[in-house]
Amino acid sequence: MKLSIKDLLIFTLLTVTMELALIWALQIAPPDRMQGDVQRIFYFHLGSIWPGFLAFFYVMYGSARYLAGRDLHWDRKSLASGEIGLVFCTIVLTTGPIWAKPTWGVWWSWDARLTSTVVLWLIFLGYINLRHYIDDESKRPRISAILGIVGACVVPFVYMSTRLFETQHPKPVIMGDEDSGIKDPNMTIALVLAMAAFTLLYICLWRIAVTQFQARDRLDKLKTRLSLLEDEY
Amino acid sequence: MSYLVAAYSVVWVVVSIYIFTLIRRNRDLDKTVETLEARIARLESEGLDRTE
Amino acid sequence: MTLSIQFHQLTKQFGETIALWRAEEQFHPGDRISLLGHNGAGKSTLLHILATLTKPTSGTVTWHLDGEACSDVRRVRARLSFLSHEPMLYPDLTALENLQFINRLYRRGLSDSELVGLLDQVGMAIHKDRLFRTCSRGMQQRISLARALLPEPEMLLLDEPFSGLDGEGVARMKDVFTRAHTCWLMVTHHLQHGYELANRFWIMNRGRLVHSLHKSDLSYEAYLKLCQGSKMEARNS
Amino acid sequence: MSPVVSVFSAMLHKDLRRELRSREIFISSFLFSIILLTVIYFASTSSGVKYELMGAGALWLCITFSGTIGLNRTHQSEMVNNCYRGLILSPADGGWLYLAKVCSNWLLLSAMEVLLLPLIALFFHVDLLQSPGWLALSLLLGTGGFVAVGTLVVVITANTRMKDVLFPVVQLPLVVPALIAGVNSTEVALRGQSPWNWIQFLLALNVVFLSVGFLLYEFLLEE
Repeated sequence: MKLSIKDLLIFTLLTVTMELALIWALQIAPPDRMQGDVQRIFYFHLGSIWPGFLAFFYVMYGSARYLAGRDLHWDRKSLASGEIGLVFCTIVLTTGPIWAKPTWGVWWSWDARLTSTVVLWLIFLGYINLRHYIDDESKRPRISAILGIVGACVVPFVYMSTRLFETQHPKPVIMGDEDSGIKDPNMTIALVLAMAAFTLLYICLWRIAVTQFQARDRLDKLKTRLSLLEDEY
Repeated sequence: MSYLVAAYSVVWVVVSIYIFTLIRRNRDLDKTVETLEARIARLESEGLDRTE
Repeated sequence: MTLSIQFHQLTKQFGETIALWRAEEQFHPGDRISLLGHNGAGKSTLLHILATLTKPTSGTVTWHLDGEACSDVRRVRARLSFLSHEPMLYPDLTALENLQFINRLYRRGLSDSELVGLLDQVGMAIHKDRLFRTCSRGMQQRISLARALLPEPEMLLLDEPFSGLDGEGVARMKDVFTRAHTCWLMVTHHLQHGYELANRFWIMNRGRLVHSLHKSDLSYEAYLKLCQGSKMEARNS
Repeated sequence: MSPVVSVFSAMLHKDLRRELRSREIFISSFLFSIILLTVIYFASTSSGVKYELMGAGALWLCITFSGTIGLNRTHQSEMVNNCYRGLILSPADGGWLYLAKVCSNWLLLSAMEVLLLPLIALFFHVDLLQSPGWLALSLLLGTGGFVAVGTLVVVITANTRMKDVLFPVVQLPLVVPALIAGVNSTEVALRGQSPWNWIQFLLALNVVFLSVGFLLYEFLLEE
């Protein structure tokens, strides 16, 4: 896979922001008054939710573009974006309980954000898996594009419904909610850096996955042309 | 403190799992390239016998 | 209203297998074409593409209504009828109820008596209030023929219509197909009917439209030899 | 407007006539719900959850599962004799076919709910007439949201290999917002207050998914 300059640029930018985010999150940002150092998990827990959103809305955009122009390229892009969105969702779902245990004393609490991330995770697991069960290759992009759009449309409603549910049934006493403690400027910088680092990671992984899908498509084309040639002989 | 380390390592584990799937796909691509090359080689040898 | 179809470099691929490869032909009003070829030659694929059921991987199909090209697929579908061994009718409804549904779906506005008249044409008027699933195979095929004739299509697309029919059923089918100014494209394995009813022949072999001939310049023996030819190649591929 | 209305009424008429004649979907969903209610009772007593308060949750659990079964059955009966291909080949506009199918599924599910409500009142000692207007509204809108997504997804998974298994797996996460809103608005309605915020949410949900379905159904009408 020849690396174009753009890839190199993004890659260096990624490593730089990753380093900065790590330094900021671990050293510079002050520990939270109530939860101590454990609160630092929060930086990239929230940091990785943002690219997850980005990924799922890109799936909608890519699927809509595919349905409009029937260009396979768009289908590959939304598939790659869906996969990486799933990766970030898994990160949120795994770091969430690790962070909830010390702060709320329980591995899992049906907190609005965690529940909606679970639903998100299931929706896009369904989107990715549906493809393996569609036998007819010409139908596969069209069908999963429709599921991609519907899935992405559900996302805002999932978040709204869990938040509406939470405002109506206020949680029993929680030790410190994540907004506890005044937002020290360093904290916000660490958060923004973490978000930027994860978004760049998303872009980097996405570009690799898309180029890989395209390579596979080119190979398939070669295969059919070859089988045509073999028919001639 | 150990939770912090655990959380960070989990992030890298998840990301590396995805990177491994990418690498595995790359290996599949290389395999198909090899099969294609084999088929082309066979075709060329077949073509040569015919033209001789 | 006349309907003609033109397709250019029509290709359909299912993954690596090529079902249809760069087919190029025209269908003019008044044509009665038999589409022949070995199993898996791509006959049904071509039929499905022309029936607006599936989109080709590449190449173009243009339908001409009264001469001018029509891109609105719905207007084309109103002028086409598809008949295959799957009757496309609801088992829990009676024959008449099924036709009433199709009548309103195609907005033909026929009265019940006209629908019964249509059933009578295929000899099924007496069974009009019988649940579709209780009808025999031959009766179902005839009711689905009535369904195909209901929208008075310009063109019938037939996918092995004679399969599973008794003598009388075949006779009914044949007199509908040979009725004045009905034109159709029929996929069939029944070489004898294929030759007898059609005035043009398309012969396919391994996804390619290899022969396109008129009945005038093709005797029955030559026709049989050609069909045998395409069948031979199928066996050793 | 008349061509569209005739297609819409043709589809609706056909679906309802088919269902009234075979009644298979209705019976299977209704009986399934009764069994579900008894299981819920045993689950709640052993777990010490206050049984009477679970009325709304139980009702919606029955609606979800019998709805999923019903949707799967209605689409499969459409695939018999390949009637779905008949719909593809008809000159009818895809969006209106979608709305007709949503409407018929919605009527079937609502009819089933009407039968289920007295059972819920009986089992959970719930007074249905506290605020019947809000209750009816929340049930109807919630079923609308559920069916709008379900009718689209059942066609999506119909193209796959293990469609019976895949349909619930793909559909249920997509209907979670409709279910959360449905359960909560029913619960508030059963208590007699007015669940206005949930009703607004459900309205928005219905509008969005009916229009998304209306636009996307075209692309499913292909073989």
